Amino acid sequence: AQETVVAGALRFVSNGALFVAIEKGFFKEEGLEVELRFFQAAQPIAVAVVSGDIDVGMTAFTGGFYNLAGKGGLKVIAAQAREKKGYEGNAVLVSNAAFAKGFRKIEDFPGHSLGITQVGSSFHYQIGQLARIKGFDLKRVELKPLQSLPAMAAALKTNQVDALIIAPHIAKGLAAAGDAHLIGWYSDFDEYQFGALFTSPKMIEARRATLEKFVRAYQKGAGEFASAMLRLDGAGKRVFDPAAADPIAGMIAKYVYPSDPPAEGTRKVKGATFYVDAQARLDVGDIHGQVAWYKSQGMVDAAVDPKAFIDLGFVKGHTNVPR
Amino acid sequence: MRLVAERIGHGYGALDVLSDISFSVADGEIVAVVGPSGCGKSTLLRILGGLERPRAGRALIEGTAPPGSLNPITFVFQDFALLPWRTVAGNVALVLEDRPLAAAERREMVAGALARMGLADFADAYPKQLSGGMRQRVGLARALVVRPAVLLMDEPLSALDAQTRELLMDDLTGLLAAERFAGVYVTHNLGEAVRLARRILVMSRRPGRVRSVVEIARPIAGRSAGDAELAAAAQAIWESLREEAVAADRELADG
Amino acid sequence: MRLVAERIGHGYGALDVLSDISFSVADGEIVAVVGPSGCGKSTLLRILGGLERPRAGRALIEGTAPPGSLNPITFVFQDFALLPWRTVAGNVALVLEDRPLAAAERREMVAGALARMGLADFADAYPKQLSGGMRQRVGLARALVVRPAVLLMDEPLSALDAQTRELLMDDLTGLLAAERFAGVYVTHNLGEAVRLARRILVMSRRPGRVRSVVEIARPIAGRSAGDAELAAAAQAIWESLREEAVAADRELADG
Amino acid sequence: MAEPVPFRGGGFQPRARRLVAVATLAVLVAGWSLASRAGWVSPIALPPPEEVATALVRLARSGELARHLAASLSRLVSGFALGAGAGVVVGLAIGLVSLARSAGMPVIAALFPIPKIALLPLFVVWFGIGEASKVATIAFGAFFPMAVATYGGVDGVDRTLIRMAQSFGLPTLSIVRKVVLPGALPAMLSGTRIAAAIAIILIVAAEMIGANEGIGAFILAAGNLMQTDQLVAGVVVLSVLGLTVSGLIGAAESVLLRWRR
Amino acid sequence: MAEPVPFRGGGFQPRARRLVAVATLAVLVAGWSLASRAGWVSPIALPPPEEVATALVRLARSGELARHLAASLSRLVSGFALGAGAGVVVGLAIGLVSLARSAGMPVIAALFPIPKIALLPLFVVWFGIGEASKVATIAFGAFFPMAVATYGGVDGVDRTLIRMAQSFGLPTLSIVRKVVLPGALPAMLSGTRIAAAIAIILIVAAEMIGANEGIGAFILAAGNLMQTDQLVAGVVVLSVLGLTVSGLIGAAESVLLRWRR
Ligand SMILES: Nc1ncnc2c1ncn2[C@@H]1O[C@H](COP(=O)(O)OP(=O)(O)OP(=O)(O)O)[C@@H](O)[C@H]1O
Ligand SMILES: Nc1ncnc2c1ncn2[C@@H]1O[C@H](COP(=O)(O)OP(=O)(O)OP(=O)(O)O)[C@@H](O)[C@H]1O
Ligand SMILES: [Mg+2]
Ligand SMILES: [Mg+2]
Repeated sequence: AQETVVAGALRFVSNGALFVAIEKGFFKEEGLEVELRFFQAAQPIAVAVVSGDIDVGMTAFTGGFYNLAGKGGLKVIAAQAREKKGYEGNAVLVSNAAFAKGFRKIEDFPGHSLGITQVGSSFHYQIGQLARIKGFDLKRVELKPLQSLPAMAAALKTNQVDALIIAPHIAKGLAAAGDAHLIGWYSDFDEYQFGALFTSPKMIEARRATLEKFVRAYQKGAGEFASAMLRLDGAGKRVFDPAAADPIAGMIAKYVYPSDPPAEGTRKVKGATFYVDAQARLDVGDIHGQVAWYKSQGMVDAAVDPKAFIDLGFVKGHTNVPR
Repeated sequence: MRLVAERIGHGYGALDVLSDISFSVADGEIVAVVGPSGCGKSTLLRILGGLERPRAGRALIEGTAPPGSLNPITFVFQDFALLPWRTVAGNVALVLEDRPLAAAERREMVAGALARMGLADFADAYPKQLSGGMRQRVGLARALVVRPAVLLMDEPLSALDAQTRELLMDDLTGLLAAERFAGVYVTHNLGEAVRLARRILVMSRRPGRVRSVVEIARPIAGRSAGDAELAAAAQAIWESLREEAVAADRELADG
Repeated sequence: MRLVAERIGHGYGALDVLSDISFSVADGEIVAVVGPSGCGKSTLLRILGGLERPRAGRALIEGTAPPGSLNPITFVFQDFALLPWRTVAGNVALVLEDRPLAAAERREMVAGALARMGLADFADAYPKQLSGGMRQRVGLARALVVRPAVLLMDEPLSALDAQTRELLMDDLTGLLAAERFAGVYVTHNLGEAVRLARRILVMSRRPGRVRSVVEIARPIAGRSAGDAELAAAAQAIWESLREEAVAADRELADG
Repeated sequence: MAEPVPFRGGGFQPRARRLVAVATLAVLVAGWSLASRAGWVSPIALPPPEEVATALVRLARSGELARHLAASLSRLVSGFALGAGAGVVVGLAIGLVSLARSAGMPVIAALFPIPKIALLPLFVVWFGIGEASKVATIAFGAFFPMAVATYGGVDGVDRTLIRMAQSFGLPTLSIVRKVVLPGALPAMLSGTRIAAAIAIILIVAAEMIGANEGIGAFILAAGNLMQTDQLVAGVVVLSVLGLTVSGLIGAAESVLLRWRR
Repeated sequence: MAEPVPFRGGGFQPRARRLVAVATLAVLVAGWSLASRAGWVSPIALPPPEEVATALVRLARSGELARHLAASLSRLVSGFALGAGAGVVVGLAIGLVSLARSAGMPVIAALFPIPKIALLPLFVVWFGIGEASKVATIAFGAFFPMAVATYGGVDGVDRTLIRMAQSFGLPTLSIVRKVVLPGALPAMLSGTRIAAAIAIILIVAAEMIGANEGIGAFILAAGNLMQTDQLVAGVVVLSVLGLTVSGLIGAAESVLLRWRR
């Protein structure tokens, strides 16, 4: 009989590797039945893993995630998407009004406002890194928590915030419509392990073999995703070979844009693609860096130790592992 | 000044309450109105005082109000109708505040009315601190302060206990004898009616009509609580009312 | 069975309410208690009925309750104390429901009590539909249905208008004369006291003491409303009480 | 020489006329529609009523409305039953027992003013992301007003009625059942009114966590997507739900409290 | 042969003893602490009280508490003043004028049951993401209970007092000022109590959008970061704020309503 694994995720393209693995039947090959649970927000996925409502989850890292993990409730076992030089990821958008007044580059952030979803979100982290890299004081950027991506887009369009750091497909849409100006990609300045596949310590203890099968299948999905969606041309610019990319994008579209016609969904998926490591390896050093930054901001408790909540045993060859 | 009821009739919705009531109250005369529960006594009084418009007939003032009267037709209420958030003095002052009077004159009038009702020591007390008897004395002081010509009194003593009622009755007879107010005195208590009134209007059950009018010639000042002649008059009225009172008592309110 | 008050004293906090009250109520005897407002009459009655524990002294039952009496000491309340959500029959049945009686017997007892108070037609009416007089008749029916030996009545007529009071007084004298209940009858109304009681306990102001006891030897059945001898007795009590009543009236509640 | 007594009564008895009420609502909707059509109000700020109506009709036709309503109602009913039931029990204890009163009142006073949305993250940890946390949110909201109304009602029961029952030797349990409970019923019913209103208000908060179905989830999704026509349609559904529940409680009152006025 | 009359009174007068109240709270906190230390309650589910206390102290020491409180209080005060003020005016109109009653009652009945969180997206469109939308959210929440309490209070003013004033020839304006308003004051004050409670509850919702400062924003951030100690600390602050405001209104009542019991 098939063994069931309950997995929680958002309907985001960044979880594409998981969706591809399901569609391609990689889990079935391992003898697993994956039961997908879709969520509206990232935080509850982590909580659901802690409480045992689901077996594994996939989301972006946040301050809240690290705090939960630090209390011993979570184990990170494989990678989700990442920001990688040369690949589109989150973009920095500036409102028309702010742009007109001279907000043209990252260095101009001080004295302006930035819309984010929530305190401690990945957008919060990314502005922190930009401030560190460009050497300005984060306190001089006024952060406006707006709870949802559409609210952020609406606030930028109406000039109620000066800037956003936001997912590529939304950014390109706003810029193309003339509602805002795109002034740079985050990946131009920094690399960043965006999120992870994680489970609970109890799960590892009780069903380690099952998890190993799950990760194996997931890695296959990541490989398919990477080879089809992340091809670069000679100039280092990403190109989509329709023959390879369209079937994979179509599979993902079924999950991410279920109410759109397939062709439209496929197009949207391609516009929203993030970099995913082909073997789902984590940039472990970056995670340590993230936790350190959150700690420095007082958003993550001092006792949280990344070593304790990353299990390096499921995927071989994680990069950048600190001694 | 005479107060005249001219063929007054009234009702609420389909309910006929008063029918064809005519009588008049002459200067200095007290008319008592008695009748079974719900026969429209209070309604009649409200119509006489201009608080309600009758369906038929009208209430008239004949002659002019005496000079200096601020409110010729003045009510005294069964439940006292004092503002609980005002002191005794404040309650009496209330009815002068919108009159063109100097502050000093107003103060003097209030103090005078309180003194007359034996309330001088209670000027700053709140109603809740007073006994029922004292509260009604405040109601009387408030009525006196506007120098009325006709007092309309709706069971002014019925909310008091028997002993207090006795005490206030003495005050009231003294007052009415001394001041020569005219008055309409509604009551269930035939003893009160025969002690205060020159004429007693006996009403029938609803729709209330005038069943009979009993005259008592003796001056009020000479009447006393234990008077046998008055007791006989009250007894006679009671005999005539009794059956209707029984019927009123056994009436079911719908609901 | 005799009900005996033995040197009863009581108070609330620092307020002394009753002091050293002794008297007894013999079989079939009605004792009236009169006194100025707030002198502790209601408190005394509650102590006699076992609803309050006195600070000093005690209330005693001498002898045994008559056989068949379900509730030897039974109250009749000033404000009737009817459950508004029960019909007339339901209110009377209430006090039998927790007794070991057959349903049929209970129904019969209720019907009998209602019939005796002239309430047979009103069994299914709610209290709000009744006049005050009828409500107190329900209160009396409820008291009768438990076959009491002693009735404790706290101003049972004072919430009624004068005419209804007159009607109920007739019912009550009839009842007490026919059934030979013993009773303690608290009232402000001296007229009621002299018509009903064999002995009248006159109390002083708070803290209430027994000032005097007035005996009226004539049988209740023979007394009537216009009786001159009774009126004189009432008048005498009134003279003795008057000053205290005035003082009670002029008392300020603190607050 | 005779003049009528001057009339000085009347007034201070405003009457609500049904016709004016209907007319007012009609005028408001018409004005809203006009303002939208004339372009005074942008469709983002407030969609025209026709669009809201269209959205509602579409919602009803597609069966989505029924699905969302069913999900929300099942949460409402179970959450309300749990919370209000517990509220009645605790309220009765506080109203009758000194120890419960001393212990319960301060706890209720301290917990009542806490906004339930603030506790959502904890609710998720305590009750998970399934139905339990949603039901618990609603139950928590309904509990406090019900408990407060119940002990208020018990406090308000006429003590002479209780003394009367005692004077006839009724056992304590009978007094509670036959005197205290019916006497507290009016206050408990108005507590029910408030508790139900709060439960409906909390539907949106409860469905913030992991709900795909339900009127609250629908409104939140519409708000996130700035689909204001659907948002307002959802709000209209909640308003109608509120009016319906309040009407039902009114009907229950007029049956259960027949004996009053 | 003489036996005492059996005692059958007493009871049904539970008293709240302050000592038991304090003891209850102490026992609850001690039990909570014990459960945390014994590991029965995971720190994710509920942080131990010591940690909450530490978080509170740190918050107070760093001046953050003052900053957040100041931000929230200014929103609370202005939102409450606007909403409650408008509520009193509308309530008076409904209580006194037939036309206002006919028009106002159905509108209030239809809008009252709408959860304010559901309207947040619209408020943001109408009032932006600055202070205006937060103040408006609170004002909207305070308006309805105040309006309902005010017209309820006006309806409840003893009509014989009004007829008395008329019978002495007082002008209408004087009657409103000297009879109706003081008579409605008790109901208006209990409306104030409810409106203030709702305003405090709405702080969290109001500060969901675009707020960096404020107790609500602080609680939301703590929830996002799963810093449950800070979350509970923020909730404690709101609870204390609620108790304080309720105490202040109680004090105002005992001054303004001296004339009552
Ligand atoms: N505003 C009103 N609306 C409808 N019915 C009324 C109104 N006022 C009085 N009634 C009815 O009119 C009848 C007469 O009432 P009214 O108060 O005048 O009687 P009354 O003789 O004063 O009675 P009582 O002796 O009990 O004081 C009663 O049946 C009463 O229910
Ligand atoms: N439960 C109580 N707690 C405190 N004080 C009380 C209580 N019951 C009565 N009193 C006070 O005790 C005194 C006597 O009250 P009680 O009701 O016995 O007097 P009463 O003679 O029946 O008065 P009335 O003639 O007005 O009915 C009053 O001053 C009253 O305020
Ligand atoms: Mg009347
Ligand atoms: Mg008494």
